Amino acid sequence: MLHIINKSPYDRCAVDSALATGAGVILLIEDGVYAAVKGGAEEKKIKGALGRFKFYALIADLEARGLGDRVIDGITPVDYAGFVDLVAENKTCQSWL
Amino acid sequence: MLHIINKSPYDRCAVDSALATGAGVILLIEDGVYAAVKGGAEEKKIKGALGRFKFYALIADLEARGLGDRVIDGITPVDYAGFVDLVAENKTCQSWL
Amino acid sequence: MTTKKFMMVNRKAPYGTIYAWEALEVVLIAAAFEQDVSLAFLDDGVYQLKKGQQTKGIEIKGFEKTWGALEDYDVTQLYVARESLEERGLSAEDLTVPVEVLSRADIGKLMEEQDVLLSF
Amino acid sequence: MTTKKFMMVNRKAPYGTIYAWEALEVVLIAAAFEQDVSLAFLDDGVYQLKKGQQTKGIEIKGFEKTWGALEDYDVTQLYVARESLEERGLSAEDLTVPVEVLSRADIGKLMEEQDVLLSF
Amino acid sequence: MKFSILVNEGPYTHQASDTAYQFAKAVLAKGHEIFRIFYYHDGVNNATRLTTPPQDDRNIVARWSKLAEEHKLDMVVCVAAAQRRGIVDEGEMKRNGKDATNLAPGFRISGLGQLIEAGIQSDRLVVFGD
Amino acid sequence: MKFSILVNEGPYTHQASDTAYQFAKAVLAKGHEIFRIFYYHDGVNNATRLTTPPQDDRNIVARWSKLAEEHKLDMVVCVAAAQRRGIVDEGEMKRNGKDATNLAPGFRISGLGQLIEAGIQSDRLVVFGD
Repeated sequence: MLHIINKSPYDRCAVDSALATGAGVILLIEDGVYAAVKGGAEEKKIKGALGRFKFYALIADLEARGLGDRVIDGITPVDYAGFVDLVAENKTCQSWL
Repeated sequence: MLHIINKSPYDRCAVDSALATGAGVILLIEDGVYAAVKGGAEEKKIKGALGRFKFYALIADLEARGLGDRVIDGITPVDYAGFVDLVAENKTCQSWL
Repeated sequence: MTTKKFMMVNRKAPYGTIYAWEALEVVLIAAAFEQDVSLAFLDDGVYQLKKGQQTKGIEIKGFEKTWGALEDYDVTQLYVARESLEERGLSAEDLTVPVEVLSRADIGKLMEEQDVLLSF
Repeated sequence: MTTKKFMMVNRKAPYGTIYAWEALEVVLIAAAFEQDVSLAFLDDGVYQLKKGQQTKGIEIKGFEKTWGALEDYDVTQLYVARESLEERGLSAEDLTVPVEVLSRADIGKLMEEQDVLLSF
Repeated sequence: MKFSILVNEGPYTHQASDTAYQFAKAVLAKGHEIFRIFYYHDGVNNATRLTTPPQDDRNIVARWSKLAEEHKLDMVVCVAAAQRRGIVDEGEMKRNGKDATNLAPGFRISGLGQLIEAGIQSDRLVVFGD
Repeated sequence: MKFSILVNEGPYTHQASDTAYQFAKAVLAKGHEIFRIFYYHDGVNNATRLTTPPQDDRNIVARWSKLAEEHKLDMVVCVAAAQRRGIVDEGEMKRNGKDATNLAPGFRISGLGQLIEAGIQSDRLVVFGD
């Protein structure tokens, strides 16, 4: 299933909650893209989950926040069309609001 | 100064941010009252800060959440009138939204 | 009518925001549409079920009793995350209705089986 | 007119919510009222100052340039929490304007000296 | 594929409404169908025609209305959520004794059952909120 | 002592508006003065007279209006925030070419300067939000 996360991992527990479900596909959008960024305290956790989860991050949101060039290796940037494809490819989606 | 916190310590970093300022008076309101409750993982942190901060929690919010009888020793329950007094007694107040 | 598996994923504390209450309104309607409705309580959402809510002081309409009425609507699948309860110093006895306490991983598996996930 | 010490405490990331932008509107008005205005950036608020914001893709008006204009309004006291920067893998060079990087405790002391704290 | 979209936050304050709009456009551009867009919680505030955003910013309400017109979208505002927040059409105005309406073109007010129906009828239901 | 209050969230969705109201009542009950209540961000949505909350729940807008009338409070809605969110009085209706108003009794629409003035003139300014 697809997990959509729109919350910063530095302020909210949404990323932790999604990871705790076990495995799947994660799309980071809005303030959730801060979880996709290199160099921060959350990087280790995300890298550790790359085996269990396939990670994507919305390009428009990364660029808006000045972070388009700092994405962790192994996380795939996608545009809104890619967002639609991810929803179509996965039977269900959970938005971790 | 008075720190007003209305966020659950289990979801948000507001309590940590207020504690990091050093010392003062903390009033827990709304979902912030979950920080005033015994038995949870956040209790130790709050107890450890009782020396540097004087803690209050809004009674109406504790009761609404079914927690009026579980307040950590050393945290003083106050009503809305007590809230007004705390604001009046402290020169400034910061709401950790 | 087609029956689908709807799960409402409740992750927010009650009263601080309206999401918990408006989610409950969705549950009641989904039940009226005779859907296969289940509820998952994760993170601060577990506080929604805490016994003894007295909202007179905040002058907001309380909804603790509505949980008890869910059975009349044949909504009986209530799942609560064990880790979320424990982190908050709560146990199933603190909750106002009988629930099934599951690990977050098991709730994750249940989520996989749903047709529709509504999150609040 | 009376001059008071106003500090705007910015703790939220830009664009995900409007608070950062509407806070900036308050800063500009406070400066127009010739108040002693300072800004503190804590937690996700430090992201507001990140260089290189390109908001065309989300179709929301960007405001990175407005930070640079603050100097024209004599708003020069910008304090950023060191711990918040470091936790996010950022340094002062990543920010779009010169700031003073202080510990959270030192920002706490500055907060004590204010007349009015506006938090966003 | 048939999509429905749930919008849980109002315009401008949270990005949820912006992302939902970009997502809806991308769904249509991909040749998928949108069965319904449902506005709940503060999401009902997307449906007021009384906004006047700054001229250099996007007009969130107007672009929803335009998208609905261009693609014949069914955009439904939850009546209970709308009553709490003051979103009113002609029928609601009369029923509740109000003296004005503010519903924008392209939106209609109806019950929560429309959300459940969207869940039943659509292949995918995507939630945008805070 | 002279208090001012800043309300940053709309009615019902967040408790901020409820707490601000209870706080305001307690300030007045203590014999303090309220210089101004300022509504910013989604807080401007407290000022719509078009809400019809359920009969067994509190009427947030009506009780603000009543409090203002009883205590001659100055309740100010930020004009820029109101324009983004569709809160309109007669003047705004004409200025922006709208066809309806929705401002509730006891509120007035004005600029952000009124918030700064409240900060200057009051002994305490307390912020309620999310």
